[in-house]
Amino acid sequence: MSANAIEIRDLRKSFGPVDIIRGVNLELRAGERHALIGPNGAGKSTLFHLISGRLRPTSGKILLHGQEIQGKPPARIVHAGLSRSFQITNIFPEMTVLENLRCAVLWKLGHRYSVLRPLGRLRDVEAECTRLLEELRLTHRRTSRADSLSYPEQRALELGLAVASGADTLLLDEPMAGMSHSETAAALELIMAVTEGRSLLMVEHDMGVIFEMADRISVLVYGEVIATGTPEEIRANPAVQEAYLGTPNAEEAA
Amino acid sequence: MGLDVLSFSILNSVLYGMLLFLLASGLTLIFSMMGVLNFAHASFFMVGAYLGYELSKDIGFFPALVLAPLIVGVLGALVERYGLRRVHRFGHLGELLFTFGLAFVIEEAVQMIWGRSSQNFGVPAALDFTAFELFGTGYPAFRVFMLVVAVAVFAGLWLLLTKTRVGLIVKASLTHPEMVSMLGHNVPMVFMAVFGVGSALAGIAGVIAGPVLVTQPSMAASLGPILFVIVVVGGLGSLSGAFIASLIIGFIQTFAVAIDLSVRDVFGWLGVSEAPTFLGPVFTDAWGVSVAQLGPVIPYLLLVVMLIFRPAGLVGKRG
Amino acid sequence: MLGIRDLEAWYGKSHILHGVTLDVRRGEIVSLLGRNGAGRSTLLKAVMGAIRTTGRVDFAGTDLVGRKPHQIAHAGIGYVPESRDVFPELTVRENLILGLKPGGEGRWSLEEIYDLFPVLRTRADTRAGALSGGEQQMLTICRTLIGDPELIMVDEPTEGLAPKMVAAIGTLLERIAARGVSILLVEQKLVIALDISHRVYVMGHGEIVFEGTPAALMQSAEVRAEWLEV
Amino acid sequence: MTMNAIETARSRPGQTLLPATLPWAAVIAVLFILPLAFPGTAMVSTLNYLGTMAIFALSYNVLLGQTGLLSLGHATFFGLGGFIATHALLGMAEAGWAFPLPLLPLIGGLGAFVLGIFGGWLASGKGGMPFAMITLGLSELVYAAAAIFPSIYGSEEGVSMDRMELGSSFGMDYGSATDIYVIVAVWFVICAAGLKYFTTTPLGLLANAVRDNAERVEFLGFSARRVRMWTYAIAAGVAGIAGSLAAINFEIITVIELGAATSTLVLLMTYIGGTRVFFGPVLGAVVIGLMKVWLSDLTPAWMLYFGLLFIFVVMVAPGGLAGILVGAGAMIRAGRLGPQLPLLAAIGGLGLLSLAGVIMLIELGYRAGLDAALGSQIRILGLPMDAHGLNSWGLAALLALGGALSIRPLLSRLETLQHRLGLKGGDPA
Amino acid sequence: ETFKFAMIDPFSGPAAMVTERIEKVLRYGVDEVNAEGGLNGEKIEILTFDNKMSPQETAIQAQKAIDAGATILQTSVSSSNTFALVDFVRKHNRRNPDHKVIVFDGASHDPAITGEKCSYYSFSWVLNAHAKTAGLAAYLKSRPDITKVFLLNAEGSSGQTSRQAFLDMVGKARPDIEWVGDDTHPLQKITDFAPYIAKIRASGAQAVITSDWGADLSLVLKAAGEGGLKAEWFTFFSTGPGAPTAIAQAGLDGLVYSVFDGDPGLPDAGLQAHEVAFRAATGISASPFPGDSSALRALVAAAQKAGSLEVDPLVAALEGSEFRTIYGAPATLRPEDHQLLTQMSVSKFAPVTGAALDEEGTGWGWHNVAVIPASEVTLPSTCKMKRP
Ligand SMILES: Nc1ncnc2c1ncn2[C@@H]1O[C@H](COP(=O)(O)OP(=O)(O)OP(=O)(O)O)[C@@H](O)[C@H]1O
Ligand SMILES: Nc1ncnc2c1ncn2[C@@H]1O[C@H](COP(=O)(O)OP(=O)(O)OP(=O)(O)O)[C@@H](O)[C@H]1O
Ligand SMILES: [Mg+2]
Ligand SMILES: [Mg+2]
Repeated sequence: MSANAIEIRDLRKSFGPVDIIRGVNLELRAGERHALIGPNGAGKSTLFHLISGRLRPTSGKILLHGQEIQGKPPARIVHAGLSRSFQITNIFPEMTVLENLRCAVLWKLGHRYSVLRPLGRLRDVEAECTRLLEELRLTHRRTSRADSLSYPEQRALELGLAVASGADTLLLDEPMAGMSHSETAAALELIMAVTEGRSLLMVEHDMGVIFEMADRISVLVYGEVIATGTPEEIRANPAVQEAYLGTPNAEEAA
Repeated sequence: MGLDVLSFSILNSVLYGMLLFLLASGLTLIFSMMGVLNFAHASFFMVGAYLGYELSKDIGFFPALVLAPLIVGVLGALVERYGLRRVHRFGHLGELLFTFGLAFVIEEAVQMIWGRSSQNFGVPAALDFTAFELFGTGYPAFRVFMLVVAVAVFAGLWLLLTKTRVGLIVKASLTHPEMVSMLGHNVPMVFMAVFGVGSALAGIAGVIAGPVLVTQPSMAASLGPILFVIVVVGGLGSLSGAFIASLIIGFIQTFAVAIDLSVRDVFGWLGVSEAPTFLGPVFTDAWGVSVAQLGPVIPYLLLVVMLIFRPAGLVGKRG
Repeated sequence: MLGIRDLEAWYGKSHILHGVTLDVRRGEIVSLLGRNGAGRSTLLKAVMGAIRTTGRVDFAGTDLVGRKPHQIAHAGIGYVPESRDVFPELTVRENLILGLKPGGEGRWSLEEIYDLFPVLRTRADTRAGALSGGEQQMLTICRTLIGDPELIMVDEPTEGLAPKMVAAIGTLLERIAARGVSILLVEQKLVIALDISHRVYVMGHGEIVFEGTPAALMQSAEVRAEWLEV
Repeated sequence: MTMNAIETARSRPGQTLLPATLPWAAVIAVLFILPLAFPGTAMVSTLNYLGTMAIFALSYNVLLGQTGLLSLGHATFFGLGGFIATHALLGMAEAGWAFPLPLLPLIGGLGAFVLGIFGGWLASGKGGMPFAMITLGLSELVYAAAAIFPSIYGSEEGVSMDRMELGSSFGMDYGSATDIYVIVAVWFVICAAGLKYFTTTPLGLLANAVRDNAERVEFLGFSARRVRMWTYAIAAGVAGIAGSLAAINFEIITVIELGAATSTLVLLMTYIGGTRVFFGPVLGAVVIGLMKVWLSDLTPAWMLYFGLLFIFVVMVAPGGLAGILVGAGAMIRAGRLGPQLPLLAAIGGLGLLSLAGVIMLIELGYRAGLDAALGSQIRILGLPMDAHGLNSWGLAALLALGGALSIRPLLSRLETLQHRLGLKGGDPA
Repeated sequence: ETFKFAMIDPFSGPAAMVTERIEKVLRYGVDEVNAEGGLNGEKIEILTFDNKMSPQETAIQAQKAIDAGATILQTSVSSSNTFALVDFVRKHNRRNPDHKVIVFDGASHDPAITGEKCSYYSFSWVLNAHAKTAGLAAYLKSRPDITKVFLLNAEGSSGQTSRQAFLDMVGKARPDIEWVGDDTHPLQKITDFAPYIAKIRASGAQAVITSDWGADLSLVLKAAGEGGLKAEWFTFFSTGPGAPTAIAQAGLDGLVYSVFDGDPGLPDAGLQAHEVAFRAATGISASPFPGDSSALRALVAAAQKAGSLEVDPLVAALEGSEFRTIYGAPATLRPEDHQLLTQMSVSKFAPVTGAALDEEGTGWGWHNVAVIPASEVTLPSTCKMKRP
């Protein structure tokens, strides 16, 4: 097993004539929390789509624990140990919170498409779901329909679906989007807790959050990674300031 | 196949294709814009034919060709206003099922009013002549008229869709009706108008087809499914796709008849002259199947193959 | 320009706004601040006629309460919602065209819009649903602008934007106001709002709890502590 | 918070709140009582018909309700199951094998299941409209194949059999409709229990997940296509059982049973019954089935009533009949029905008057138009009327319109009341 | 107490058009019988059951009819329903020997009903496709001018049985005929027959023989007129509803022949009187549906002869009964297979003048060109009947 959870080599993606991802090289080390920042439209979400199999790359390689996964369907990539959350909430709205989570844990517990036993009898599923509900602080909402949850609760569930699949590598796309300050703080705490011991790649615009959680940061601009480094290095990088932060103290404005 | 059969078949293909297009145009309009798979479309077509028949007795064919579609259009608009609009919020399934029920009701209502027998709806005298001669046989002017109307409808719709914003408004309203109205568009009005125009197109097709086909209560049911094939194969919501698909289906159905070929012939060329007996009568059954018999099936085969390999359809750009 | 008097509004059976009174004058940028759930977005929707409302909304001499959203839009009010309500199946250009009023282009031409956000020009024929989050935000603003409203109500326009872009939006709003368009801004990012606003309102639990200049708000620490999260 | 309230405000008839075993006990009790309560061979064979249709509708709801798939060709498997069972019976009878008749649906069901895997594999690449259209196309193809292979499908007249040819078993010779009733009832309980069980399994849950958000399922490690394919096959298998039972009951199976009309019928039954309550489709099958078999005796306009009922349900009760029942049940339990009763009774009464008016209009219309030859005098709902009389038409129109118009203010009062009682969400705008 | 006669036919859907007419003919006949005292003094009561054109539904409705006390179950529209009913009653009578019932086949003409599927309790009251083809073959012997013939038939057993019969029997009677075409088309699915007409014209056919009926027949004739095809049409069902309108509209003056048990063009005073009275009462022609009247006439005679209305004596009396059809022709019911035997008529459709009978208000009517005696259309029985 390689020391890198994800390794991206010269990845490219174009939509028709437009090149969106233009030779990205990126390493996510095993066990690190890595933030991906960049201006709007830089291609952060697109990069996530490429890694997670929602889109096929035009060229280049993506290695997950040394195994090539580029161009594979999403389900295969999940099996290989990577899972993700979405920028726009993407849960099962008409099902209860518990059912949402049950779906998410089925694969890793080996039950898959089974019809052999009813879910109620699958002890391992129940135990795992109970643990997750606890962790996500959603126990009191376990029988509520997902679309009746408040926005932060839905985001927590979104995160829960990504975490529940048991993957050791997680991609989170703006998990705090649309939250207030206090909600953001709570969400950050939650993310820190549930990603303990896993490799994490996360997109976020909130600099406060990023500098608090990230071990390393990569900056994506116009489809290229222009810098990777510790938060301090990135903050000090003039190219990053120019392309992303604007004025050096703009982050305080955020 | 002789040159005469070939040229007649081509003519017939085009004309039949155009008839199908006349019918499919309204369906495409409604389907592409409102996302409503209107199972009652063929019923509006039938109402058009009956009204055309009834009105042309009193006011003549050409006034009826204008008036009948108008009435059908108003009927369609009313259906949208008092029926579909309420169902809209339950999603597309609700709308589809609503039109399902509507088709039942219209078919019964037509029988209640006009009875179950076919109506004596003939070609109007003004168009009852031979347009031109081909290999010694005349070609009826009414069919040529049909072609002209179909092309005019195509052009008109095309203008409507490309030169106005109606299409955009409706498409956007499918997912974000409130946002569209907050941009200043009267969404309910537009929906009603679109459904009305779509129905009116079915009405035109009815008045035109009434004299050619037989005006009877089963005329809706016999044309309904093939229209869906056209709309899907053409590419959901694409007018030019529907136009091409109509022609293709016209050609398939005409040439399937013109080509005299059966399974037996094909195997005959391969030197197999008798049906193999080891699978019992199944082979003997298949032995006699001719291309003409397969004609009506080919569109469905096309439909399935298309959906499996190219779900966006012939001209559909957005999968 | 816009005068809201004693506005009450409901979502179904829940009563959200309890008598809001607020004014926006011509060419003025007015910010509406408050915590999450205070009811700011609800106020904008109430003005647009999207929910059940009582009270008065005077705009250019007429009362808008009870009118349909499209009539309100025609009266000259533009609205940029907080969720990115682009029309995902239409292209960027088609989205913009839908913003046009029947009279055609007004203060803002298509070209000018593209100049404001050049990325929209390069993506003109892309499905709006495929745009990045930030680009969708820009598109939503532009779609409203091109309809040439007299008053534009913007709900959290900087949400999900990169820091550099946030500053750009502030500048844009000032440019819009400079053309005589009034702006009612709902914003979470206090610095931007205070920076560009002429006046601010603070809302709490469906009522206006503070009204004044940005400077006055900066001075009133209690208001900020009680009604804003900073 | 999204602005497109229209998309999200879908019907939400809640899960049934009854204790889980109660409906089952009720079902089994009813199955016992029915044949005793309704003697007469025609009634029993109607019950047999309703039972098979109920199984068929339950199987359809695996697709429509549980997986969110609109199939326009489900009858294909109903019919194919019937043909497989029929040919199996004919073959075994000829070979002189002893095979207990009640187990015959096993063969039809298994055959349909295998065909369902194949069909599902073809059809389930996508959900939504493409799925609906593929199923339409596939079923038309199978239907058309019938004309090409008369030795399998037996032309228009179908294939008939004599169910007694397999001999007696379980102490029955299967000559009488009552024997068949026993078979149908047992299979009904088996299928219902099996499908109910299915909803509790991992695959059943995944089916729900695919209905809600097929894309997300892929990112949890599952293939939405496989989920669709297996549910499709299961639905096909149960439909095959229902088709076999129909073949046994009628001793004849024809291509009509696998045509579009039958597919439509099961769709109507399922939807009218209600897709979100497990036994909803059964209710739909019984109501529609009875209408189909018995209403045609009472009025020539039964198809029209059929269409109107359907439109009515789609417009006012998208949760179906079961949705209404469940809603009413919840209200009663919450003690909220009491205050509404007077209004509801008034609305119901006026509704009945209006309905009577509509029925009169329709019947008069048929007499004046289509059935004019039967004379203009007609008894409608016990009243003597005249299809050419102004009075009759006036009365009918008065009832229909008057009823409908006077209901409207009551409906809005009901709505206000429900608001007050806190029963209604959603804003009236 | 009445004698219950159940009519099990499609009363809804497209085929209801035919049922509707058959019902009128039947009710008219029953009223006549009842006016003259009914069956041995007992009135006949008609019960109607809608089988929705489905064989399965036919079985349900048959059961309902039996529960309602019907003695005779009649079905007319479509041979598939008739087969289903014959089968159902065969099993029913075996399983319920105390409650036997009789099946009347009022109009379907598949030879199998009195051939391989024949049953002691079933009776066919019209000439079947083989007999009609024999009539056609006999007529064509008098038309040596026709040598190039095109066959056009629908898929399915009814069309294909006829097609085979044309090839065999007409081929044998007229070995000089050249089959210039032999097309099978889908049943009730074609909306535009123009391609077929083009093909027929290209084949140089002088005549087309078709067993098509209903909408198919109307559409194909309309297309022929529109395409200016001058070939002659030999049909079984052009007296049926809709076809006369289509022929007149298509302007196929004298080109369409009806080869059938009879038609209003026959020069028989009784027939003319019956038609006039019937049309005055119901607005339609009685001639396309002779089965009901024949069945009733035979029934009245059989009831008298048997002196009972019980099933077994009635069946015994119906066997071999002799009566006159509405066309005024003598007819018998052959005991071996319960098949009606009578003469046939060939007529062509053309404008009529004066007081003559026109069809469907077109101003056109039937002109008889030949009467084929029963002897020429009587084929040997192939039935192996199980008698109780
Ligand atoms: N299907 C597509 N066709 C054309 N262009 C596309 C498509 N999908 C994405 N793009 C373009 O690719 C660019 C990158 O988009 P992406 O969503 O990855 O940005 P992002 O970095 O996530 O931005 P944000 O921070 O605003 O979410 C955008 O300019 C977008 O318009
Ligand atoms: N569709 C709805 N139905 C019912 N209640 C709603 C709905 N939308 C919002 N609310 C409630 O109305 C209140 C005010 O919401 P509003 O969206 O106006 O707040 P806001 O001040 O804009 O806050 P935010 O920062 O979250 O956008 C909140 O309590 C919210 O829960
Ligand atoms: Mg993004
Ligand atoms: Mg808000």
